Amino acid sequence: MEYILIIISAVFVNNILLSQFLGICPFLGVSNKVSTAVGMSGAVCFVMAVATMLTYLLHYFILVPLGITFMQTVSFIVVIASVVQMVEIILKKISPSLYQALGIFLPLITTNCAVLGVAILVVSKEFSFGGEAHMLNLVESVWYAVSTALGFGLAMTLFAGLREQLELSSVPKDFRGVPIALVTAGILAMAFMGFAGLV
Amino acid sequence: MNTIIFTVVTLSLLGLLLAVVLYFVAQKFKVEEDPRIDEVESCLPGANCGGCGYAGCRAFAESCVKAGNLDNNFCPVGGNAVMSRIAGKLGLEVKEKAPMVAVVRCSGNCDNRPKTSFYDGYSSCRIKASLYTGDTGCSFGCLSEGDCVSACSFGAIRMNPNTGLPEVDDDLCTACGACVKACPRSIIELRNKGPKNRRVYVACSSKDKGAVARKACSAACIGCRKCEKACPFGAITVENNLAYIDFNKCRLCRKCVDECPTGAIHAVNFPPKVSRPDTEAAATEGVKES
Amino acid sequence: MSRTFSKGGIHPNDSKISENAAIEQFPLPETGYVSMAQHLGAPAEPVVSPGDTVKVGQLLGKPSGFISAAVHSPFSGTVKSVEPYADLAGNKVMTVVIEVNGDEWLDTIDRTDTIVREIPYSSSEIVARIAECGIVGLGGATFPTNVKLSPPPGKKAEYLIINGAECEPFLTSDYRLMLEMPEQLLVGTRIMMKALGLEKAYIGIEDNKPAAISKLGEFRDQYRDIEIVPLKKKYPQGGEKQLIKAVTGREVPSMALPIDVGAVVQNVGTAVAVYEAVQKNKPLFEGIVTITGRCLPQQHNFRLRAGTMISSILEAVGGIPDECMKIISGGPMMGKAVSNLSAATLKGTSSLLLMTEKETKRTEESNCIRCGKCVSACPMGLEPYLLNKLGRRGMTDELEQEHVYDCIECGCCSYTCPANIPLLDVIRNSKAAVMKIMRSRPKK
Amino acid sequence: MAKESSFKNMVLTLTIVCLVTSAFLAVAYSVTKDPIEAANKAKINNAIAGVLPEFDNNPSDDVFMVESEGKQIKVYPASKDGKTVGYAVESFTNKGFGGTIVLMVGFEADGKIFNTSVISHAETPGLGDKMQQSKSDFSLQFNGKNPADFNLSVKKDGGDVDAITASTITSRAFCDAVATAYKVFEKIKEDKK
Amino acid sequence: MKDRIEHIGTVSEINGNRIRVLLKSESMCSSCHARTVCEISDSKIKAVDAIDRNGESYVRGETVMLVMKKSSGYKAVLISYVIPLTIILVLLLTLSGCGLDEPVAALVSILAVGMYYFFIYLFRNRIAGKTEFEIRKVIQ
Amino acid sequence: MKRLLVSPSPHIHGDESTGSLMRDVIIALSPSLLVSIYFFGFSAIKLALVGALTCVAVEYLIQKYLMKTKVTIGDYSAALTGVLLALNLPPNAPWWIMFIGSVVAIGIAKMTFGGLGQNLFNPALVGRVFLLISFPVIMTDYTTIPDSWFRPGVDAVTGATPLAIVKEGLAKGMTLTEIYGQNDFSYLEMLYTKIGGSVGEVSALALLLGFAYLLYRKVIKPHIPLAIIGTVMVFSGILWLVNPEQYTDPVFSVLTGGVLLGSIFMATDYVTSPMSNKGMIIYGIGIGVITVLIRNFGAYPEGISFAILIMNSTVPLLNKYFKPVRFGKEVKHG
Amino acid sequence: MSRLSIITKGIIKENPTFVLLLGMCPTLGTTTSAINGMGMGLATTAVLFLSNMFISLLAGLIPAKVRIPAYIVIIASFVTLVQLVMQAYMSSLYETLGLFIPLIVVNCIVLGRAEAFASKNGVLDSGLDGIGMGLGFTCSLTLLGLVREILGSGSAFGYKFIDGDGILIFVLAPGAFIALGYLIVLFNKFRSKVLK
Ligand SMILES: Cc1cc2nc3c(=O)[nH]c(=O)nc-3n(C[C@H](O)[C@H](O)[C@H](O)COP(=O)(O)O)c2cc1C
Ligand SMILES: Cc1cc2nc3c(=O)[nH]c(=O)nc-3n(C[C@H](O)[C@H](O)[C@H](O)COP(=O)(O)O)c2cc1C
Ligand SMILES: Cc1cc2nc3c(=O)[nH]c(=O)nc-3n(C[C@H](O)[C@H](O)[C@H](O)COP(=O)(O)O)c2cc1C
Ligand SMILES: Cc1cc2nc3c(=O)[nH]c(=O)nc-3n(C[C@H](O)[C@H](O)[C@H](O)CO)c2cc1C
Ligand code: SF4
Ligand code: SF4
Ligand code: SF4
Ligand code: SF4
Ligand code: FES
Repeated sequence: MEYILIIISAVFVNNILLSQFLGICPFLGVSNKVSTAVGMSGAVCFVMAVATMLTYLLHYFILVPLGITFMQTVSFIVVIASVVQMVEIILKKISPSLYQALGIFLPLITTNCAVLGVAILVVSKEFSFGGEAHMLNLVESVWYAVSTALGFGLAMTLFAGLREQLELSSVPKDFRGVPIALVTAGILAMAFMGFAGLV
Repeated sequence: MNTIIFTVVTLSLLGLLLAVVLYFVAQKFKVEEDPRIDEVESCLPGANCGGCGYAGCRAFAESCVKAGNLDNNFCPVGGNAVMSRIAGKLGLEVKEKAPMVAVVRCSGNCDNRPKTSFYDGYSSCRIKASLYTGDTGCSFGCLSEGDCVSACSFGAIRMNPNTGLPEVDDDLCTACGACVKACPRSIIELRNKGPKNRRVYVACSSKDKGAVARKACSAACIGCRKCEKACPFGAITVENNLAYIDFNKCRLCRKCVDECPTGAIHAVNFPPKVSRPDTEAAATEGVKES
Repeated sequence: MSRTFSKGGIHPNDSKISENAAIEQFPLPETGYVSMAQHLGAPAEPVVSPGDTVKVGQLLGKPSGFISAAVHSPFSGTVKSVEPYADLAGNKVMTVVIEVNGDEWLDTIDRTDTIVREIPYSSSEIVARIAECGIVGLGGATFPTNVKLSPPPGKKAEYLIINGAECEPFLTSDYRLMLEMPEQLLVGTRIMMKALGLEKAYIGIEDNKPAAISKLGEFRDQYRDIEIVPLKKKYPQGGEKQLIKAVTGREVPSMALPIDVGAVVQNVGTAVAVYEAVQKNKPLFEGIVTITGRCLPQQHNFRLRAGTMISSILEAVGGIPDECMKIISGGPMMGKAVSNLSAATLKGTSSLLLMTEKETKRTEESNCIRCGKCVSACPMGLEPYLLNKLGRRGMTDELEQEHVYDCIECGCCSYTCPANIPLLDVIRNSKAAVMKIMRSRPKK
Repeated sequence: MAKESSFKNMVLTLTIVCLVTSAFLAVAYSVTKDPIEAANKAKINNAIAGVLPEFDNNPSDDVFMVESEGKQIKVYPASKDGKTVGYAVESFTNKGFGGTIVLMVGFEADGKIFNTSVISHAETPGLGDKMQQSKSDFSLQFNGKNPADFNLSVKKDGGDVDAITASTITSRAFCDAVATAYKVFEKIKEDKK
Repeated sequence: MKDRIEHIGTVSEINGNRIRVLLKSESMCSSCHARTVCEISDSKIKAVDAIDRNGESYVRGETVMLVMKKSSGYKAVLISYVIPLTIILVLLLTLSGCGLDEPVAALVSILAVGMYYFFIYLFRNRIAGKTEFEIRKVIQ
Repeated sequence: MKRLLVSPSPHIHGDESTGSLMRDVIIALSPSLLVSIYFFGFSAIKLALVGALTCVAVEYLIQKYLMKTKVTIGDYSAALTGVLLALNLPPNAPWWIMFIGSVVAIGIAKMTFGGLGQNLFNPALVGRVFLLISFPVIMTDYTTIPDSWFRPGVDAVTGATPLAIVKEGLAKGMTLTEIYGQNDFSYLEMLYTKIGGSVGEVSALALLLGFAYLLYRKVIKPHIPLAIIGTVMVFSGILWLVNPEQYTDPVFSVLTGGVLLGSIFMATDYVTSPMSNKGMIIYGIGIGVITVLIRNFGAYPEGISFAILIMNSTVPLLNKYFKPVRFGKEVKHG
Repeated sequence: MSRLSIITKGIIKENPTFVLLLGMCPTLGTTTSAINGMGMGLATTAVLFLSNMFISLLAGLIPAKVRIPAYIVIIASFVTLVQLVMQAYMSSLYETLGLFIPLIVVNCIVLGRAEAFASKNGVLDSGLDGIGMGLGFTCSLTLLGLVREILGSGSAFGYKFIDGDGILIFVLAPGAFIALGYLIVLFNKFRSKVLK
């Protein structure tokens, strides 16, 4: 049950883009094609899961025992950057054609606010999903990261659809591009507020 | 003290990891982009209009860097100024290109060319052209729906509501040729801008026989060959009842202008002739009297 | 129960105000202008020169390719000139101009009224006679009929459908033809059945023409192999693909021809022309033309020689009324607006429709409100609103993805759009652009 | 300008950069360690001081945990001149509109609520956050009440608490947290006996 | 709306019908001023090998269009990200459900993903067939 | 020679126009409007007038002075948005709430996107949700002050909406039987009168009358409303069967909380609903499911406004993946 | 470029928020009030200033391939420094800004300036550039915060000037997006006027 609540919370109620404001740059930048948005969310899920898992281990099995949790920011960003790189190298090594297909299909997955933000969130904040507030354990953390990434993907996909339609309509000149995207995101966020209280 | 040691050790190890990873990245992604591409791109206007024949400004920049010479590359928008700047960046030479400009080869304004029907369809020259020969008697002239105007990304063409003909602004036109492609009647042509923007050209595209052309439009070229004979430099040829002035041969003597019985030859940006003061606004528009 | 097609369609007022005007013979003009491009495909090559004297039915132009048709003289007299003349859209086409002199026919043509029912010819003879007589489809596209009657190898016709739908408002020429020449139509149908090797044929007629249905029904006993199929009154019931769907239940696939589902569709006028060609040796040079319009005091259905100048026809019916602002050759949904009144009629001309400004002037377009009415109206299951938006942005790849090439240009979308968007104008243009790109692609 | 990108160079540079920055950070940490702790303590102490009558001990040194309905709850006893003047209970609830609300509830020795203060919350700004004293007088109504004879639920639900307009959820949660605190308080009383 | 993805690139090498094309990697940053920075995880130009099926001739430096079916893009994402993710999740859940230590479970799942990638490595040729690019002339 | 009109075919046009469609919707709304005027008197008239006038004025000003395009207030769409927004407010909402809502609806949700037909979200609902989030106190206060100059003749409808009462009661830990015991909800009353709620919700019958008119005039297709109502019935019916003391029964669920107003007049807005029949049905099901979810498990007592807005955001995707069936199956072409 | 223009260009001409559209997350996430926006802006400015100076100092010593990672480590360290200092001396502001302080690391402005400016310019200029950009960022965040605060709670810099609440939505997530959208449009209109 808790896992279901985590996913509902992360996808609908506390959507990372629409209510937490993390990862806005790719949201505004990459979201003009539905296919890219869908593909990207698959990749982001994986990266977030792996990054969260590693930073979680780093936090609880190195930083906490050594008493150097203040190094969180530095060490997390280093680990995340390495992970993203490593995945790409591995992919490139094992199947160049796969790698090419990905590269042409997806824009770059960079370490943005979302990945770092979720990694920090799960080790620094207590969550309560129905029951008592507590620090998430490893599985919950990874699950939370994946759910967050799914929420990211949902918002991105909806938004990409909306923007594809905007492409075909005549938005006033001053508003074209980012401004109308922001207004749209605002209304979407407004609609998503309807999910408030579901968890 | 412990904290300090732990901190240093942990982060150094992580740094090591990152370094190793990045080393392999560097190995794998050998292809490095020539930094000059960025430099060249920064010189370009950034209009991404495709006038150069490439998909965008960056593609053009790449091609300039890769080709090693600038012989086949020219940015019509930036013109010679930009090309010489690029040449400077790359240590190459450019051949100066004579600047060009779009000219409208039709003089069928509302007075010259009476309307014969009312067009009531979607305002598009292409659609109108595919429906019929247009709302005037001339089946070669401008259709006045302004496809060229919307094709121009520089705002260099606008429709003159009084004449129903498009007008090109010499200063804004970059000779990108978009309007040439857009016009279903092939009325617009890129010509040398000419010294001080002066140029002489036949402002008509009608290949109809003289009488037919004349009937449809009083300013039509009737293919009488008077200009051909008058030109001392052999710049004019008449084919299919239509005269054409080769801008490489034309020396701007304007002998043909006075010769043309219908005023189809336009000479623009010349100072007004003293002998005969122009009644029309010819000082800017050109000499059009018969 | 009347049958119909399943998707889309509209119900404009059918306005058949000329349905009770019996067919009259239109008087001969003084000069005839016989175009060499009266059919779909390559124009015919003139075989006469100025000064030649010609008789009615004599060959003026011979076909110049596989898809092309012969042109015969509708008049007797002297050839004045062979030169380009402006057609009704102003485009110049090669035209044989004839100084009309009397009405002398070739003797080979059987001019009697007797109905010849026997069909002594073989399939290939029939097709050859049809080709010789320059028969083209009279349903609008003027496609050479002999080509349609010779299915390509490997394809077999299973259904012959005679198109008597006449779903366009105002038009009544097919209706009058069915009323006044029913048996010629039925024999013509049999000829085509024989050409195609079929035992059965269908005549589809919209149920707003009960008189035609019952008239043809009178011959049910003699022509048991020809079934009359009443169709619901719904535009574009007469569209080839819609008609096939209504009669056979089969859908012609995208990019395919009717013959790919075993169907051949011919207009009723074509059937009569085939009868006259095969049984009476009469080439196609005249047809039934409806002259109609609410602004006209009198409605007419004329038997009219192709090559008669439009202005002279209009003079004969009392001149163009002042309030008339548009003249359409064909119906109000698919017909072409006439810009040049000195153009002449063609074999395929079925009507001249005179409309007032109020009836026809377009209203200024406003924003698409995405009401989906065009989507519901499109008989091809396309999304006109989307094609319009893509078309205006020149997005040819997406247009192809959206099957713009399936559009049959029926105009239901433009008719129905509450925002008065000229959807079809844009779609037609996009369709042409996309088809051009598709054709230029290397074949695999 | 930069050095050549050889493997050795890269590893060396990055390691050195890490070494130096981490050393620098570690020093910075040692310097700020105490002030940060002090700041954290001060926050608790301020909250305690705000919700209790005057005292002279250091409650955060005497903190102890009490279990109530499965929740582990911190209690800070306050005394003056060696006599207990009250308890600050750091209570929380998950029933808030935005999740957890952490409250510091100060009880006088007789069980009367002296004052409350919100330690952390995620309620909606402009609505639920009115439970903070800086935003509205809502929480003042608890002061001086003894939950023994003051029904800790909102009036809509038949209690004695005036809810914040349009924020009944928050108000209920607030009552819930106070009630939890009171139960803890009662438990302490019981144990004391 | 399109069911394929298109990229414009330049021909860099030709080997029979294998044509290597250089692409400017498309990212949201291409218009961004901080572009140089964000592309940490990649260099700016990608080399892609495409097969020419139409038997047209290409020259070095020519601008061409690379076309890929959207579904191959999705397939690539599935193979390289979604399946490993599923492996991690399933293993983590079951192993920790069985009472294994968190770090052990994590290590096992990472190892499993490593194995998975190894399998892909073995099957790389088969995958290559599914994610091929088509090359097209650019009609100017 | 005579100068003729020349245009591509078709040469005739149907009688429907944007204006006539919008006018039909306003006509369809008039029974509800009349019933609410009967009950709420001046306040209902006031809201509808302020709404329509503000919307029209904002659209006019923006088109004339900011966008400098043709003014299209003549197509009634702005007025319709105003009236619909008014029908979505509590009857005693002050005029300035209506004013702000209209400015948001037209200014933000419609004109920013380019005006009629370009907007992605239902303007009236954006206005309503904006108000609901911004002024939750006013927007959930359904008590009506009896009108002094207008004699309603019937007891003024007062108090909270049935859904709010239910939600409140459940929060207190009461069972539905107890709640029903304290309040008198009868289906018959809900059907034609006395549904406590926003201006437009008073009479289900009046709304259904409007529905019939719209269907008769072929302004809308029945797919969306039926899908929504059906889904709400089925989904809430399942919940009801699981626990009748916790979840309201299907008929109650449909007759309360703006499901009818929303599904007939708001979810069917052309601009923000899918094009194909399949898309419409999925859209309707989505709205139904989200409505029931929000009602029963979320913070808000009423969910259809949010549900419609959320599903608005899926419309481009629905249009993309649920296309009308084309004539003839695609065959290979070269 | 004059020293003055290095500082001022960030405010209008190259405003990182409204013109370059960088760092959208903190822009949206921390501007519930003018003070919060300003706090976030100043924290970022501090990091920008320090990292710019340091990086321009070190730029010559770092091989190209590890440039970015080295910069990241340096920036992350300064962020941690700022974090520590804020925790120690401004703990309540630190708590309101929460997650967004560590996220300064991934703010494109910081890395962007390091790469585009600091690595190519002198220490003093780089420091000034950091301050300039930071100032621009701070101004925009304060402006956005102010707008949201005025509309959303009827107060400015904490000073309440109307009774009751404002239009609540502006202090919530949707209001952030909408207000920023309109501000960008207004700012760019204003900017093109000024630049002319
Ligand atoms: C290239 C071409 C080949 C055709 N071949 C055949 C054919 O073999 N059999 C046939 O029945 N119709 C054939 N048609 C005719 C079309 O199917 C159709 O009947 C004709 O275009 C008129 O249709 P419409 O009046 O509905 O526009 C062909 C048309 C074209 C353009
Ligand atoms: C929208 C549309 C409507 C049509 N309506 C008719 C019609 O009413 N009657 C008719 O004979 N042909 C009509 N046609 C033409 C038929 O599709 C078809 O081409 C014709 O019946 C073939 O016969 P033909 O070759 O003898 O002309 C229509 C075509 C289209 C595209
Ligand atoms: C955006 C938004 C945020 C809200 N935040 C809160 C909140 O923080 N606390 C709360 O009690 N109610 C909040 N509500 C209000 C509840 O949804 C709703 O009013 C609740 O059921 C209490 O209603 P009542 O106080 O009028 O009985 C919020 C509403 C909205 C629209
Ligand atoms: C059937 C129908 C329903 C409509 N519903 C709404 C609505 O719910 N809200 C609204 O603002 N406009 C509505 N309109 C009006 C119009 O579509 C609306 O102003 C556009 O969304 C503005 O672009 C409706 C129009 C029609 C024809
Ligand atoms: S006028 Fe024609 S050639 Fe000149 S810039 Fe415009 S489109 Fe290009
Ligand atoms: S010049 Fe050509 S494109 Fe321009 S308005 Fe005339 S016909 Fe149209
Ligand atoms: S004209 Fe084309 S798009 Fe329009 S309804 Fe007919 S088939 Fe459909
Ligand atoms: S009928 Fe007109 S307004 Fe309606 S969707 Fe189609 S194009 Fe748009
Ligand atoms: S600031 Fe760019 S993703 Fe957050």
